Amino acid sequence: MSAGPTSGAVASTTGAAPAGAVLLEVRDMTVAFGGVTAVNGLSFDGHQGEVLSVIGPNGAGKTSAFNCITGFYKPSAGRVLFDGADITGQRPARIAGRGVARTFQNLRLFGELTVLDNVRAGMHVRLRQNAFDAILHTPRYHRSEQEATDEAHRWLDFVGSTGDRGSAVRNLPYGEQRRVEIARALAREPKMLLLDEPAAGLNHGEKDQLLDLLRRISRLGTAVVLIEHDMGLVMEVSERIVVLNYGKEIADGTPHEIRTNPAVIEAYLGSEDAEARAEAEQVAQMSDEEIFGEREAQS
Amino acid sequence: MDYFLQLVLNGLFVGSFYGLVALGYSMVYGIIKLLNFAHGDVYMVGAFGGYTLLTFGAGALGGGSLVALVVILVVAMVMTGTLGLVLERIAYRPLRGAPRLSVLITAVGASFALEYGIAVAYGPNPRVYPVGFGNASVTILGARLTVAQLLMMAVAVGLMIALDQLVRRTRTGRAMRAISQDPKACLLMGINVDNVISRTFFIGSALAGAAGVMAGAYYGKVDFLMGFIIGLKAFTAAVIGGIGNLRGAVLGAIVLGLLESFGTAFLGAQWRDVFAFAFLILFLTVRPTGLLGERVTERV
Amino acid sequence: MSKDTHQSPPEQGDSGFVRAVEERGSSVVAAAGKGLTPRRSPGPTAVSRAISHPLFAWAVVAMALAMPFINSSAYAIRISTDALIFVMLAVGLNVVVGYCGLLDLGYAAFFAIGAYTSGILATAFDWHIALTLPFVIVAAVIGGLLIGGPTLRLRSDYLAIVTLGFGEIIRITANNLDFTGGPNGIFGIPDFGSFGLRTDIATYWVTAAVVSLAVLASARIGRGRLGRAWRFVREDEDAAEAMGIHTYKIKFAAYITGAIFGGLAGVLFAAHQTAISPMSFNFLWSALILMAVVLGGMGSTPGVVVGALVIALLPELLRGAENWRYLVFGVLLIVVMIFRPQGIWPHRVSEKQSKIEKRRAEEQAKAVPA
Amino acid sequence: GGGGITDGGPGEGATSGDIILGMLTPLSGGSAAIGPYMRNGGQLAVDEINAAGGVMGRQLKLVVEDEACDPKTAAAGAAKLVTAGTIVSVGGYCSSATLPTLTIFGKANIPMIIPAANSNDLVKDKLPNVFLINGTGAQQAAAAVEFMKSEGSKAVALVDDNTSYSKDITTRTAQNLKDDGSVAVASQQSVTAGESDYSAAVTAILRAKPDFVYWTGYYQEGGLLIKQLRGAGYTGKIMVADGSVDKQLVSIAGESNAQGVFATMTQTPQTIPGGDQWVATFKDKTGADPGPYSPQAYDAVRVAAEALKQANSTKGEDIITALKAIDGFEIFSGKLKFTEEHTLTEGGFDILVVEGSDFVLNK
Amino acid sequence: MTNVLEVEDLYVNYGKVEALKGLSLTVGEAETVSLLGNNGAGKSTTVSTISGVVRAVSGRISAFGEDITHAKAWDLVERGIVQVPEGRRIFSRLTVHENLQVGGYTVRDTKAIDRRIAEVYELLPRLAERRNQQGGTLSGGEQQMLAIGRAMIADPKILMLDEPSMGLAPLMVAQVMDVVRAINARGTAVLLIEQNARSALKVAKRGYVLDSGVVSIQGSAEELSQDPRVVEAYLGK
Ligand SMILES: Nc1ncnc2c1ncn2[C@@H]1O[C@H](COP(=O)(O)OP(=O)(O)OP(=O)(O)O)[C@@H](O)[C@H]1O
Ligand SMILES: Nc1ncnc2c1ncn2[C@@H]1O[C@H](COP(=O)(O)OP(=O)(O)OP(=O)(O)O)[C@@H](O)[C@H]1O
Ligand SMILES: [Mg+2]
Ligand SMILES: [Mg+2]
Repeated sequence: MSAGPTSGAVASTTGAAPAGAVLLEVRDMTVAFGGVTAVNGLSFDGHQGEVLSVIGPNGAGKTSAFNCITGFYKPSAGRVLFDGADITGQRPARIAGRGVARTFQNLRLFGELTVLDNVRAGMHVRLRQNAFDAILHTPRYHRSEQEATDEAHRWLDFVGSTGDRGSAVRNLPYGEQRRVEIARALAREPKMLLLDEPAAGLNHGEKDQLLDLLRRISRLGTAVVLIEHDMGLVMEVSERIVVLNYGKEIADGTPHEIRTNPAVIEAYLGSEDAEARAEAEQVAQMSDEEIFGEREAQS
Repeated sequence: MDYFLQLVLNGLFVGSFYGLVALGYSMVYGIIKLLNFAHGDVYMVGAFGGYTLLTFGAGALGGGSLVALVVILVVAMVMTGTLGLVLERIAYRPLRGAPRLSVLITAVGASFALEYGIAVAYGPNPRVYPVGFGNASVTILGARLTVAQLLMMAVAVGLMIALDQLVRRTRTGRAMRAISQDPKACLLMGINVDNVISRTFFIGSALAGAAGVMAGAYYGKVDFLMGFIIGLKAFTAAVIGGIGNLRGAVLGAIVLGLLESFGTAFLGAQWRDVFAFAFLILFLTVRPTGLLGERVTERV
Repeated sequence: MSKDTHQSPPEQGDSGFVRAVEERGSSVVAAAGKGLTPRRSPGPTAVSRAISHPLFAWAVVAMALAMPFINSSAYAIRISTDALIFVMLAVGLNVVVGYCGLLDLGYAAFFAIGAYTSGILATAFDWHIALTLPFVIVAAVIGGLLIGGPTLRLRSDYLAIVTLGFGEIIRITANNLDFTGGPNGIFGIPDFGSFGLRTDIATYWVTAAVVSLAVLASARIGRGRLGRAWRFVREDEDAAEAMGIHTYKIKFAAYITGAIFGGLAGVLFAAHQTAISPMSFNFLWSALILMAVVLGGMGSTPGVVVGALVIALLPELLRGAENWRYLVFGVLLIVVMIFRPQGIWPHRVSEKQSKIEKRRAEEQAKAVPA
Repeated sequence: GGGGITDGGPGEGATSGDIILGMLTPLSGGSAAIGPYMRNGGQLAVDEINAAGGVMGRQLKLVVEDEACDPKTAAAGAAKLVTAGTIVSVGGYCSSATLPTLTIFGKANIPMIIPAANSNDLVKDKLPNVFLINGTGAQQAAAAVEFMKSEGSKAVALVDDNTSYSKDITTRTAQNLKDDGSVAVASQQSVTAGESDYSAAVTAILRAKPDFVYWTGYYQEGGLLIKQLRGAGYTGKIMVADGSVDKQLVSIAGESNAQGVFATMTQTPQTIPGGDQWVATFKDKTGADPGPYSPQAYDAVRVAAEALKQANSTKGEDIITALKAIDGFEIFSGKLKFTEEHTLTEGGFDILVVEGSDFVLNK
Repeated sequence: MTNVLEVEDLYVNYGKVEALKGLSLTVGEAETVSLLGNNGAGKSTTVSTISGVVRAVSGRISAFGEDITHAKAWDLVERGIVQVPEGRRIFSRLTVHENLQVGGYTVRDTKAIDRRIAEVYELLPRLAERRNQQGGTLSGGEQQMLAIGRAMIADPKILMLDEPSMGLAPLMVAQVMDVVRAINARGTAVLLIEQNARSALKVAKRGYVLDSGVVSIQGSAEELSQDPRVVEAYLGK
């Protein structure tokens, strides 16, 4: 049952696999905190093997939506279905057990534990081993421990983590930690992976690597839902984009549709003052180049 | 006499007395999350300080008059406050950044050191305060309460209000709360973290000292282990009230006092603490952050 | 760095312990106003390598068993037995506090449950004390369920007070009830038998054997799947949940495991003391056990063993000092902690690079054909 | 003591050199105050006996170990005394701390003459080596009930501090009163030692409207209880048990409050005629006042010496036989003769009363 | 023009890790300087060392002509050197408003504090909406805004921002950069750490590129945005 990515999976430039059947259904989900309504009657679908991006202004409700889907918040209204089953309001562990894995907007690694242990966390539910095996050091114990270690290494290789895997994860540079967190989530072998701003704090080069990683993940057949503010990345990697504002969906479509959608420019990419528009165009334009692969330095 | 009312009054008095100690405990606890097991012993040292001053210094202040008592109260507060500073400096500060529980060890260590330091200095026999409050008492609807008790309740409530204002309104108070959440960020706000923490210890310990002197004068007997139980009660009260919340601390203390009073009445004194703790456990299971501890939806 | 990106306030999601850990993580950054360049983490010296070698553990066990041949005086045997029982308590609590990060201030309760259950069964129905073991385990587990059930959801500080309360309730109840012998407790409890030896030495060997096994067991659970889960929960409950780990069940497992260890230690205690009374299970005991764990180094089995030996033997060695005894004890505690803030023998976060490389190699080898 | 890991028993005792008497007594912890009192009492006796030529031509030596009123510490202390080669144990203060030491001394067949601890549980198992020379709870309870009746009290409130010593007396008193029937038990309370505020208990007591309150704990709490009882307006009679018989009780309660407080107490030099002579020597030899259990400790040593003399041997069995045989040996509580279960035939309890700043015999 | 901040030959270690290996930089009066570099290059370490939170092994830091290498962190704020830390470090149990008030801890004049808070609400209206919400419950972006606003209350002479655009929506990035300009326009010198080199170099007058603990490239914003290495690494091929 050797899990983990088939080693040697490398980036290819051809587009990701075509979207499959519906995997995640969010139906008019609402989350309110006292006065604030973070998510307001939100509905959208996520398909098998699809890369779906959720974008929107700060405070639009993206993370809250994630927290509802993964069970960290209880939606005050609406339903969430995953793989046909209603998972509304179930505790995070159960939802994760069904094959939903996530990363957090603010890294939530087990700082004091080794990189390997962090990744092993993802495999916890799959390991066939109990306390008595551990106490008596049964063959079963040794086997599962070994599998765990091997698999952890494979996932770390997969995300291209190079740091020392035997020491506390908190001593790694930020970018490395981001990778480890993704490896941990992948080790869960999820049907769907939710990533909350994985590119935050990465520089250009690292974003390219992330892009490649995302493609390889979706090639594994894992559906990816991505929250990101980096338009370059979003436009390039996603097959579909959902745009939120004030907890409501204001647009849903292909990158190209979204990029040219006035409502989105208005609310997100920006259009108030010249400065912002320039900025927005920068972004839009930059994404174009990257998508159509034009190679041309610009200042 | 009105039995029920008497029980309430007993509870209120004992509670507000616990409150005096719990206040200081809660302050320190609130700011550095330290289970300060030495707090009760600072209270004990305060009581002995007062005793020493009264026996040897009282002459200068015109005998064991109540005036003398007040003067001595202040002196004792300064003494214990300073003791708090010293404790923080040698036993707690060096462990900033160490696992939180490490400080628990030094706290217990300090507690032992203080208790048996006094035991060595004064001998294990209890000492008797040369002055005390009289038995003068008022009768409220058939239940009696001595003037001294009224006095101490007033002091407890007064102090609670004062400190609460300090923590909520003032700049220092905000700093205290900020430190309890992220000392490092506080440095970047220009807050002299050490200094604020020291001040907190001073106030907290001074309060304990005051309570100690009052206990000595009111109950008449002081001994080197008198701080242990009251320390636990203060901790309990602080937690019921909601950690780091001063109003909560006093409220919690009063609840505890009432619980004990009624527990004794209904189940007999030997079941008192069982009653109190059992209630506490049930209470916390339905109100997991204490009486006034704010609940915040987690943010992930 | 993660040290900086830990947003959700410790007071909310995470146990206070996580805060501790978080603070430690960045203890390199000055909290005291004056920055400090971080002291380098102690690299593996010859000594530390020697003592971290598995054989070392067995050497210690062997020494423990050989003790009576070194000094067989009644006194030496007696305090060594006491110390070993204390070690058992410490490793038990280490599961709860060290591995799982649950602050338990009432651990003596389980100690008491174990001691009383076996004490009563052995005296009232004069059973052989060994026969009481299964009942002790059941009793301990029930105790754990009763108190853990409703309260393990609480945050560490509230959990602390609840466990403290539980400890007091057990003690006072034992003190007030008749079938527990009231304040005098249970006396005339039989020992394990003398096997033709001096009884105290026989008791010592039984204790030593049981405790060694207990230490081994706790160390191994800590390294296995369950042990890892405990650490995950300790470090970050949300993240653990997100990985499909039912944190509540995991905490429960830790608490119950601790309870069982405590209960068994209670049996040893009862057999050794022959008389047990409530005052042997007061809050101070719970505090001392906790101190053994922290002093030794939370989550580190060898550390906790050392810590327990120190806490158990130091006051005994200072016995002559009368009231100075605890004065000195207290001061020593402070001094030790100041010089070893992480504990005498802290848990080292690292997997042997050599091992890793080896596995990597094998891994690569396997990978190629695939 | 005890070489070798197989049985064959330590405690045979050396046949030359000092004869070691071991004393367990609280020197640290909450009851630490008592330790010095007992040690001084024992030492005084040892010195006197040695001055008079010792026993069997050998000198006595008193070895004191801390008991801290904690079972574990006590047990360790006992083991240490065994290892030190103790011949007779003359200590034991807290009953629950003394219980675990019984088997330890027993296995080393060392006779125990227990001066202070007096719970009947100590002799319940009829261990051959255990002797109590302090009046038992039963005897004290009997004396107390006797007096309550003679005072013509109708409703009695019993208050203990939840320790074995104290609870033992209250439960037995309550039992005797029930059996007797002429006096009602109005209320029975247990307070927690070490606290300061007993208002809850006081309120409960007053509610029961007793005309007689019997406190069976120690003086620290006793003083406070009396003070708070009087403070709350209780005017009836108050009596305390021997654990509270100490000047300090009066000063804690306050002289005015303590006047007329009775006490059940085994006869001690402070009370028996001519005793002041002993007190004087005690003062000038030890440089300290005798306190609770000084006389009993003094007696324990003398009884031990007597038994050794009669046995003319340091073997445990011989000493035990000698102890059983003792008849009419003068100790403060009267002529010594052990009952079947090795307790005093005559508890020798008197009633004392507070006059001025101290207890005196109640006429 | 005079330099308000001078860093000379700075060395910093974390245990074994050598984070800074002889870094030098200067910030002129009322100048905006940006600091670029890969993850782990040492940018955060640099600002943390300047603001006295991390201690240098060797080297010299001076501000306004005085040596501040060994000054206490809190004291530096008094002197007007303020840092917006990486990862925001909001006081999660304090309300937005209280967070801002704490930001003005060193300001004795409460009037001034209220005035500046008002300004911040002006500049970042979302904070005004959330003024009574607990900091910890803000969205990532909102927290970032709060962190910046909080620093402004102290009215810094030198403001150091560690990746202020992290987690901000494009529109917000533009706004924040405007805020930075505004602050700078008031005569505050700014040291700006950015991953988003494009916008950073728009705001900044000069820039440094850090590479594993040392300055590898430096120059005016124009020069840098032309420099092929910079373009390659930070602006996108
Ligand atoms: N626990 C909470 N209590 C109160 N308000 C909350 C809570 N959690 C989120 N909010 C509010 O709900 C809104 C949505 O927050 P959320 O984190 O989902 O935004 P977001 O889309 O992730 O923004 P960003 O891109 O900045 O991360 C925010 O305005 C936030 O203030
Ligand atoms: N607390 C720490 N313990 C150990 N090493 C650390 C610590 N903090 C930083 N480092 C190391 O110091 C080096 C510089 O870190 P720094 O955070 O300054 O880089 P940075 O340029 O800010 O990177 P980023 O863009 O990710 O913020 C990195 O190699 C990092 O691993
Ligand atoms: Mg978000
Ligand atoms: Mg950085």
